[in-house]
Amino acid sequence: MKQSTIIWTLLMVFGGLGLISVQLFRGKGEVYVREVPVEAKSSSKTSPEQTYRWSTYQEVSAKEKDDPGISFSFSRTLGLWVAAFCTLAIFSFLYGDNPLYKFTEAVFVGVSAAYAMVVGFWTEIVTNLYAKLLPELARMSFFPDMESDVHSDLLYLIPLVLSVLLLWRLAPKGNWIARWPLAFFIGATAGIRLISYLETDFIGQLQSTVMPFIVFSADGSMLWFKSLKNTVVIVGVTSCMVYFFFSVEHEGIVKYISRLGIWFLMVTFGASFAYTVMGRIALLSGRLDFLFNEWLGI
Amino acid sequence: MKRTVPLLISAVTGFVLIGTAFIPMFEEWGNDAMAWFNLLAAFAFILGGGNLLKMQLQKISAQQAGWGYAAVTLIAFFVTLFVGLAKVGVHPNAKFPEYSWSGNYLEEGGAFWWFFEYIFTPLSATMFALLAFYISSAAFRAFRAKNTEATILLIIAVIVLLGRTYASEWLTGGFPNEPIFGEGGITYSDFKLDHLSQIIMDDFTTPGMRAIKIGIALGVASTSLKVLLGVDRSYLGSDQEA
Amino acid sequence: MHLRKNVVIERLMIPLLCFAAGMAQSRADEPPQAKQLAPPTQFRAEDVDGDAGTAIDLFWTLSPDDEEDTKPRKVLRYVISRKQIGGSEEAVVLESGSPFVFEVEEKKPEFEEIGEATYRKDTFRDSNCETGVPYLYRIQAFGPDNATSPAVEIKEPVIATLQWFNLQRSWFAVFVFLICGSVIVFIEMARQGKTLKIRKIAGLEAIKDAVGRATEMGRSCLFVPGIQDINDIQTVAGITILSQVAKTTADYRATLEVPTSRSLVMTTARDTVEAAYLQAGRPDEYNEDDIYYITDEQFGYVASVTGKMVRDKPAACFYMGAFYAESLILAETGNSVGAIQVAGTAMPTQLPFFVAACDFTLIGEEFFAASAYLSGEPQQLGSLKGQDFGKLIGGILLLAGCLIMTISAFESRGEPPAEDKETFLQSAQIYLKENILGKGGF
Amino acid sequence: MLKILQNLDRRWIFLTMFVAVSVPLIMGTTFPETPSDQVLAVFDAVDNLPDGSNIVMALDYDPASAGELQPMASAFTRHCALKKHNIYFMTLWPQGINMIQGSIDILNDEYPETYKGKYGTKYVNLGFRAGNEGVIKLVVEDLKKSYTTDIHGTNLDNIPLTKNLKNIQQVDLLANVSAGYPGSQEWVLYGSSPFDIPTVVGCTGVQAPIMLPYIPDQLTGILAAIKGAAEYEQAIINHYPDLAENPKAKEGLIRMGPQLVAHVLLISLIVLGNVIYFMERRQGTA
Repeated sequence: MKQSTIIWTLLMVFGGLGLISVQLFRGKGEVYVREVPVEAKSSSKTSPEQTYRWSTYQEVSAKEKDDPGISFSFSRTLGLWVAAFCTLAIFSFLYGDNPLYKFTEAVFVGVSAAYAMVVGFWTEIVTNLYAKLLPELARMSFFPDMESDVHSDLLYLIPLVLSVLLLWRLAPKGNWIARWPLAFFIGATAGIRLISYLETDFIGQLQSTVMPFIVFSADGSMLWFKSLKNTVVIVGVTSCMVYFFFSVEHEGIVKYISRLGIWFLMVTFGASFAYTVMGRIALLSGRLDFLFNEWLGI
Repeated sequence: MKRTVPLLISAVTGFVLIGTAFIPMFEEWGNDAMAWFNLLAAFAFILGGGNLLKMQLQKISAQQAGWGYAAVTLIAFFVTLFVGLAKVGVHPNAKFPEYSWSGNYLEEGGAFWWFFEYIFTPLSATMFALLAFYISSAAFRAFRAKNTEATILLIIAVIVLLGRTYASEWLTGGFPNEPIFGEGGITYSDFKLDHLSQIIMDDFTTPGMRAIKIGIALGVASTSLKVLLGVDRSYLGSDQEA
Repeated sequence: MHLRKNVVIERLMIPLLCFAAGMAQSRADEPPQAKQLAPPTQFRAEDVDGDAGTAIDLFWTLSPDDEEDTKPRKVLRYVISRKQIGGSEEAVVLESGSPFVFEVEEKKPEFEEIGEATYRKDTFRDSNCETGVPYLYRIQAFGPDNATSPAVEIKEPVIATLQWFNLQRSWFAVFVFLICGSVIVFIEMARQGKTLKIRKIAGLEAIKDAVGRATEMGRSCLFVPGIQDINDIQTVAGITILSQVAKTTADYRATLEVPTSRSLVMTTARDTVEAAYLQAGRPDEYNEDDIYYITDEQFGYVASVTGKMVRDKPAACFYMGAFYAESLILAETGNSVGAIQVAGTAMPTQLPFFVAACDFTLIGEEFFAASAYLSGEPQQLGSLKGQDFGKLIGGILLLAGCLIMTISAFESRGEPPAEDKETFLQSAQIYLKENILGKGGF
Repeated sequence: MLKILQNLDRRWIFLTMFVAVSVPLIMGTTFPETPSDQVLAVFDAVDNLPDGSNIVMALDYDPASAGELQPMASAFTRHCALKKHNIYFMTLWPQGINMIQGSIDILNDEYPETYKGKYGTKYVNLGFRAGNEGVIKLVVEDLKKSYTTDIHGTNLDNIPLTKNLKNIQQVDLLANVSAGYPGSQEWVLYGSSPFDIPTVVGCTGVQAPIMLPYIPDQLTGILAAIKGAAEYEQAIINHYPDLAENPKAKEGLIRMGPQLVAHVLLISLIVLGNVIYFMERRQGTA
């Protein structure tokens, strides 16, 4: 009980310090923007000349806040604080499950699902289906600069039908029909994967491994280091392949070769382990960098 | 009907696509199939969203524990969906200002952009950053040198972890660049931690990864074949006509 | 910013170019005048092999003015134009969308710009050709301030032809045929009742021991089938192993819990476990509620599973399927509650964590093999044999190739590389690398 | 003592980890890096191209892995900008759109004379397409089948850079920054390997061991994890010393400080954990 109190206190102190420092270094935790006016002329030739005006905003560093044309952005400042809140709320899970974490997690699930849907809608369904099937309507609504001689590609009715069948799964009845597009999906991936994996991972890896055990330099002397390297790679690949060979029992010489193979695999895993660890720490320092620099401005 | 047709569809699609890899004339077919495939993938997002909706609504209506959080999820979902689909706060394409829908849905300053930048980004990044903490705890409690294999793994991991930082310079920076014996080319500096970790990556990791890849490639090929031939039909589920 | 000098003495000036470049800058305020560049030479075109007759490759030798390190550059780019030649047949265009209107193009074919290559490049692929149409190509070098070279044309028109089979991939086709063929043959053999022998897989014993220990301690077993849906092949393999685990728990009368991350996986797992209990003769001990769906969301799922682990302290944990970042969290928590852990996955990035933190791990292909082994279906074993056959071919090719290369290295050691004479071994080695394993075709 | 360590609350370990990362981050310590051969291969691949070459920059990552990959993407962008290359941005990750925007901001803010207002002639943003490796298969063979418009909805035939681009086999280099699937491996499988497109990748530490076997035949060079990013930044700074003034160009270098302390902490934890483990075993058997 005692140590948890200490951790809690530390966290509180840290949070408190953060807020104080925000107060001390005015302008931190606030976002400033430069207004960039946009003036757009109507593109159509038939309608009378008309000009549309609006402004976009560019984020600038807090140093420039007193320059002309720079203003305080409420929405972005709020955003920065929301982001900081989300970060801290997720970190709070390290102390233990709590309502704050549960709340942010719930928000995360909702936002990410909607995000994926929105992106898929605009980039695929609108751009590659709607615009292909109904180019006239698409030009009038979303893509005014589409060329006018594009005709609707009726071939795209097929994926539309398949997609509708896929969505049938949500229906209470007859959702076995969703298996048809799924079968198309799975068949296509199976076919493409079979070819690409065999080409790149099977043939490709064999090709890069075929090399001489012993390497000579131009003047005919043997290059020990290079030869050793080559031999290690060839022996490594072969012994690992023996380990993965299931038709023979691991007895006699096979036992030793496969043992060597598993050691090679362990070295591989050790290195990959280290790289993963590095990656995770980099992510953490990225987040803390956000908290300290962008939000608190320490 | 419920099982034969899907089997037929997948077999035909798969074998046709295998064939087109070798026939330049029909390479376009594969491309067409891929373009459709992309569309199906986009529709699958809707499927995922629908599933989510169903689950959360069930939770709320049953007043299960934590149904309030389910409501939060739903609200977050619908608000994001609305601002994204309605392009809230997005300006039209500057070349065609009279088309009010022609803008980019993720335009900087738009509402959807705000959700992305200030909610989605920090949440997903922090989720992964948590793993750094779990690794530290696992390092203390779980990564044990139980047997030869685990010992090799941990030793290599330590070498690479040190070799990929400035620690290698501190610990082994003094190793001279002199050959150990003869003209063989192996020098003391090859045992500097950063060189050592590079050698491990180049010469020892490569064969291991290659063998794993060769194995997985064959595994994928034979599994794909099983699917296409209908030997493996688990993807069809076993709920009907088992 | 460019050099101005007489065309006649241009060639003589080349050695002085670098020096002159610096001098010329000081005179940059003089009015610019277009000047002639030396044209690229040996311009030729070739139909691309193994395509659908839509591409033509162009090759040329760089203009003598296009030099490696000259600054400022005299040649900036090569502009390539194309002309279609032929009778009126090609000029008939069928208007798509209106099948009854034919429109005859009256336009006389002229050179049209089709693309450009930057300096120091000597190839270009025109992939917008029509099959069977003869084309003429023209190339021209462009420099700064509108400096151009005389245009060079190819002499003979070139035609892009359609190949019915991509010959570059013919050896690859042989491999695909061999590997797929062997898988099919072995599956067929298994169907006809031929017994196929597969070696023992070590991790499988560990499963039994773990369940046994859980029974002794009176605690439950936990099975995690990964976080992917049922269409992922690893999930399928995991479910097959689950069936075996369930049989063992039924035998030992231990409790088995299966939390899943996908609803479809839950349905499948329920069917599988129920069938296993039935087979073990204890259908009454099967409890459907022990197999339940949590959430699709990765971290939500993990948080819930680890929470359960901390509370229930299972004596044995099995992780069999497709895992991502959560592998570490699961293995760490399992370790902290003192469970025996057996894992199996083909995710290369997650294997290290399982190997380091679990008592036993089925690695990559081993995981699939274990599931085939346990499924008891002869067809599954057949496909495994097919894979072994693939590995055998691969291994033989690999070792043979390495040996040939080694011997040929010995043979030609110390000799200066002969340009035109290849020894038998050298050509064998090149054939192996470039044709059999490469894109050379037969 | 052993008892305490055995039952140590893991929150203490979390706390040490937090301190180990945050203190060097706040201090801003950097260490000199020496670019390795692999990183130099990447540097050369970009640097040896003639100025104004065409480069596809495929940024396949999301904010979750930006901590590790953003320095690489920024370094690629800066290096290309210094060489005045034409850049085609694209992504296979929905969230990648904003990652691309980050790079475009660098182009506009730091290299205005080359890029500002030159959308379509010096750089183009193709945006995102769903479909994973399917998109790669399409863009390497027929770009316009997958991308009919750029991110602003402008038809590709109306953009100078893409007008004559049939597919991305025609570009001079493919630079990919990737956090997983779909990413580097798919670009190699479906792009660089079958069509011999020169490719360099920057990837997370997790992917690095998977990508290494593709070097040098299917892949020109690789930046692995934050260390790769730091070395690449150093390589660029070595060649273009002006960049040393820009603190943003040293993002990766600054991140190496926390990395060092955290690695040392982890190693000590592993060692300590194992010491306890062996002591327990001895007690158990004795």
